[in-house]
Amino acid sequence: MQEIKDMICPFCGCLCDDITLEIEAGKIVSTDNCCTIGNAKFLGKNRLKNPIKKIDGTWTDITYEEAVDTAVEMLLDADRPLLFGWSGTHGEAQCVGVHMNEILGGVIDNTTSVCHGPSILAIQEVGHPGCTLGQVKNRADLIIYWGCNPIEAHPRHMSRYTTYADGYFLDNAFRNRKVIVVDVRETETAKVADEFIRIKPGGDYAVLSSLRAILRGKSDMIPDSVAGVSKTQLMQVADMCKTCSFGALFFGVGLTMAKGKYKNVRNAIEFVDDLNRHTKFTLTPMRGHWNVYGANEVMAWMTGYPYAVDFCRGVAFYNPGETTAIDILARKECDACMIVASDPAAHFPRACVEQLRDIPLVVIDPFETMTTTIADLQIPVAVTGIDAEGTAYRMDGIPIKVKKAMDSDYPSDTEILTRIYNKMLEVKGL
Amino acid sequence: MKFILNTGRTIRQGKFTENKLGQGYAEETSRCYIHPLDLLELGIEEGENIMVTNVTGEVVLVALADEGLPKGMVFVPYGIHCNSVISPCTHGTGMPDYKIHEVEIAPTSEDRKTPTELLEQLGGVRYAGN
Amino acid sequence: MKTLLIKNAFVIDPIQHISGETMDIAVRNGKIVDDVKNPDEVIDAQGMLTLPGGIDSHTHICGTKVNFGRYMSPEDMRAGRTSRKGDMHATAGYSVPTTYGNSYRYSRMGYTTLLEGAMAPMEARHTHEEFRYTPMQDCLANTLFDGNWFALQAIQDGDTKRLAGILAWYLSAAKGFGVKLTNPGGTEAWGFGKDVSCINDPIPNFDITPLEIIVKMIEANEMLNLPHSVHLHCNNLGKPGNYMCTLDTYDAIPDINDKRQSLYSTHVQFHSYGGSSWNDFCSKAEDIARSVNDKPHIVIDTGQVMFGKTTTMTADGPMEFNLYRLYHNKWSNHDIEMETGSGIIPVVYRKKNLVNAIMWAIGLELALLVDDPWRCILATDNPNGAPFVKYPEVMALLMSKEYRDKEFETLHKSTGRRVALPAIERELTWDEIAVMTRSAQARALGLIDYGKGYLSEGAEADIAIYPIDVDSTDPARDYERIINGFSTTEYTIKRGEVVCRRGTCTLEGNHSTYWVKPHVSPAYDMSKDAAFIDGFNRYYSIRRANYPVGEEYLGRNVCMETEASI
Amino acid sequence: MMKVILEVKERHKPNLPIEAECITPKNFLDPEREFHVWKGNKELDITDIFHVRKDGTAKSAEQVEITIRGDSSHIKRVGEYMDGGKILIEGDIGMHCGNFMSAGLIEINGNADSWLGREMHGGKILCHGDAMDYAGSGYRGEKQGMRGGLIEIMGDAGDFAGETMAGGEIIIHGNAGDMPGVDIKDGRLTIMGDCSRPCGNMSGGECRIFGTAYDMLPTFRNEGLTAIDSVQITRFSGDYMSRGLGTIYVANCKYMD
Repeated sequence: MQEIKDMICPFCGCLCDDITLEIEAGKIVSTDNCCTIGNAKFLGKNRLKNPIKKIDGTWTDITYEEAVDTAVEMLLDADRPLLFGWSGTHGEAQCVGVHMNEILGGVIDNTTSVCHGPSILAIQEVGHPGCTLGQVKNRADLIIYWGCNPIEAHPRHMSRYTTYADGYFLDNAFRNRKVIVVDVRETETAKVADEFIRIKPGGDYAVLSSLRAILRGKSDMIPDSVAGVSKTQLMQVADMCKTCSFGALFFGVGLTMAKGKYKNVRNAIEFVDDLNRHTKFTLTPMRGHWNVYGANEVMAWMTGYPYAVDFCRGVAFYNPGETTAIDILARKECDACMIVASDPAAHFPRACVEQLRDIPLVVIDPFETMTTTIADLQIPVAVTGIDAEGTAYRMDGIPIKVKKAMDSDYPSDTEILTRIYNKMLEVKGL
Repeated sequence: MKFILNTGRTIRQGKFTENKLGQGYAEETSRCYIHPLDLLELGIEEGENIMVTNVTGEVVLVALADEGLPKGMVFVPYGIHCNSVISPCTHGTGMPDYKIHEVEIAPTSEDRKTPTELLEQLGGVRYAGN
Repeated sequence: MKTLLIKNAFVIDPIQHISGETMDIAVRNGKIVDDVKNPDEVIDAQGMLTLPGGIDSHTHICGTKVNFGRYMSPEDMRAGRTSRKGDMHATAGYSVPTTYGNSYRYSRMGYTTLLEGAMAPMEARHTHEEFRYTPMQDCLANTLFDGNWFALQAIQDGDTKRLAGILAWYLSAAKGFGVKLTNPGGTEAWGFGKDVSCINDPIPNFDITPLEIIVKMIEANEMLNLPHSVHLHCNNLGKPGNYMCTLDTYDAIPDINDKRQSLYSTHVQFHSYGGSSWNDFCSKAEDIARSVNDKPHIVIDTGQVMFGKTTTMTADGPMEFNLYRLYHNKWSNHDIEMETGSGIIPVVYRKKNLVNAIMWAIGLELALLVDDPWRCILATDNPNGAPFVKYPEVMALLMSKEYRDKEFETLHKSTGRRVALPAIERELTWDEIAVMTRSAQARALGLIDYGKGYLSEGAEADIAIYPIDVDSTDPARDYERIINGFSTTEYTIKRGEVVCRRGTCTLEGNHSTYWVKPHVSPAYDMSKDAAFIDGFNRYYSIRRANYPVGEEYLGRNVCMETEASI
Repeated sequence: MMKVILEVKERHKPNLPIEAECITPKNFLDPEREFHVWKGNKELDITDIFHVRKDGTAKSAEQVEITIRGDSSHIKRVGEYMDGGKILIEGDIGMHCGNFMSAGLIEINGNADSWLGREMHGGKILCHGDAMDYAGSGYRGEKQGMRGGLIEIMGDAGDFAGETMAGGEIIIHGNAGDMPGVDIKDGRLTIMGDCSRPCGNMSGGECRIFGTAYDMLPTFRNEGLTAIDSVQITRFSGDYMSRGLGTIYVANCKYMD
């Protein structure tokens, strides 16, 4: 039995780095400090043993070499290939993906587009007053969770960084910090809040506008009720925000997926900007995948844009809504696709899944996923955080090296993508 | 009856993500949470199946009560089930309306499908090896 | 191994006291040697100005803040887009280009070494990741300590040796190069939305002042025998009347290193402002230059502003918030727990804006009024004052009074009453420009011992060959030729290989990262200090074990080991 | 006069977008010019995609009239940077039609896809069908969208019509979707039908809604009744969450309370 401490959990954007793993005979047998989800990830089974290829509707086992050749052929044949996923792998692999896309002339998008893509669009309009999570832990006396449900999606967020985390200026966090939850339904997180604000679906923008107007001294014009929230409660919340010494607003896909999308987030950002004229206030998107933020970082320094980058014409073009995976698939614009470390068949609208089914589709993933069933080729790889290592970025932009707990015979994402990339260079004579 | 469909993450859905073709995930993502008063109005009991329909498609789910929801809203965990009724329209933002879709809900005697069955319906093929 | 002979080069190499001699340069294995027989490659540099590779000692090109500038600015990426061609990867962006964009553009201007001006140690890994994709230059990173809790605590306790031990641990852990202070104390105050106005303000939560931070950091820096001095971004940046704060800071700087300066004061243009508000805003460059002239232990860089669009980014979070309140454009802020802050906003500097015009003049005044070019470095604080691609224009302005006057004519009419520039006759010489763009940097950063900044035997073969015939060019008149000539080298040579030819780069840059590792006695080794480890794991949001950047991030890795006196 | 007829050929992959910003009247003045279009990552000659017929001669863009025939619903960027002359599209047109246009006329008999007249400066776009999202809008991260000219949509518009509009005029004869005129700074946006949540964060300009504004934002102040073209209409000022220097005229409105 071997015990490894300070391991990093590759599940959500919290990137908890205090995990203890127990390893016996080359297998992880138990975890400590993990949440339920992280524990399940570390103890995951059912890895695909070798590359598989669908021939006449039947899966056949093939070698890695055949798999690489097939992938190269499928992608080089296309007029508008789409390379999607990336948030479930490490940064080094993402870099290879960008280089590959340069010579393919394809579109490279990451799962941001169905997560916090709208938050990025908003940030591109008005910026982002943020901070690292430790800053919140040590200083914040007011926490707002807006349209997010950390208890179910980021289970250790509240204990590591907010509600239950003692910090330098708060030695009894639970008593000294106020927590406000804003949501359309009373979630598990809402149940532990000091204040729950229930908004009607689609009402976030109006509520944020009202709060901003109150901050500007225009409370006289606010009606008695805005999108299900009473004026009394709005006044009270505005006051709590103005008088705290450090407020931190966390928001989730409740804002990005609702009506108005990024304009909701823009309004939240400007609300926080306004609050900084009164006190200290920051805002942080609750990023979902463990390295989705890393995908944004890598693509920003490599291409100039954080997601949805179209290289069809050689130079990078960016226009979410046009160059995002959902739109490209729904409009049937692409004619081949590679999915890396993501499972769109589980998460995309059915119409998009149908298009994925109808075009050549390569999947790079350790497990048999839903997307496997509609793919033409799958190449299994090592799992970053278990038998592969690499860099990831936490939801607040902190880069962390995700370590491996053991060796295996599986190639890492970086290794397999580099093989595919090198083969492409060879075929294209570059 | 008309409802607003809201979809999202749950801890159980998260726990089963590395084994999405297994029973646990199938069970979790085919649940539809409804306010108890809405269940009454629909004339169904918790645990009975419902048919969720809109212009995009239809899907059979099991109804469960949740008092945390407002009346008129249902909640379904992320997964292939709810995506049968999610439109791919993004309004030019890249993001579908995962949080706000109008759906029609009625009792049904049809059975829920597993993710594998839904995928097979789409033409998907499971790998028999391993 | 590979050999190269550059024949007939017209060389200016101030470190070697070579001022325009025609000579041959021989290279073997990436180093300059006495001579080579049967060279693999011969370059005829007849009639071409040949200088050591350019060094930028204060630029923002890699890391969290720079990348957030890219992330938030798709509009900036509409310019400067190129596709993959030959060995060059695709690029995009103007004021915050992609890493390849930065690297290729610097390379075509003959720059071979870049110092990233501000790296938060907690996010160091990110900076090093981007260095890896900046292939044409050697990179170094200044490491931020302005609001470091352990450091501030040691200063409060009056324990300078412990302070030095803390700096040593962080520098090694972050793979950093120098000690950077950005608005010392101000970034900690910004943690609760406050700021400090100058060096004697008390810092909230710590019973010390910015002045104590600056002085103690200088002492600790020298205890570690680091190649570079403390690198300071003074308090109160960008505010009318702040020159007094700058002068007071300079007056308090001890002279404690006889090999080089004791303080590197950066982007001084932004700290040389007179007036009591924007209405009576004026230049105080003369006062600042006089102070610098009197203090041989201070080196400055100018922080020149040039007109047009750019993006400002700094660890000085409160300053960026003030700028946001002025411009109402988009604003990003990123506080880093226990360490520092940062902010970003896009700006446009306009000729017809009086304040902007004065800022432009101040930068030039500093460069012309500081007597010793070895102590006044040319930089725009890229991209804060302007994107670095404007350097050739800055050089031309400094070499030609005629060009300055012509530009001055196009500015806001009241500029003349607020600045001293029109009366300054000085025109910098070729040698002075060479000093201010490479030699002075090599000396100030302590890189001469590492073979940088000169062209004699034993030096790194980092060489810039410009298509400028010095004998037939009068810089005072032919300023267009200066601009064009310094914009694109005929050859840029990095470690003995041609990496850029007339603007086209090859990917054989073979970049390396320079970082320092001070050796301290066990008593000051923080990796064994229980109080440090306990405080770390209690207040940081990541474990101490996961904090240090491993050497696998560094590519070619030049560890600069020093023996500390503690 | 020069008449150019471009007829879209049948395509093997009909949904693959074609980028054809070369299609502007001015470009046809040069008889030597080569016309390239992009099909995904392949650069093609225009004749690979269109049957091209050119009749007559012209000395200026104003004398050139281009007609696009066939299924042009996936042809993007037609009329980008157009500065004079006329383009007539007989069917539907793809995204980014008339981007950055400064003069001339684009007439679309069918529907237009998203980003119609993005960052337009002048000239006129007349769309007889519907326009998708972001008609007359700006680009990601930019402060200003449409700055001049006229976009007239006879059918409905999608979401975010006139987003960050900073000048010019948009007239929508049918309904508009969600958030028309969001972040509008200047110019005039007229919606003859209904819409929802108009003009959030408005800091200038004018919006007129002759139908019903659903989910009207609470941060606009009711300034009383007035009349436009003898229609009784309520004037609002706002948006008071920011500086509040814009004006909305609304015939009917409903709040989400």
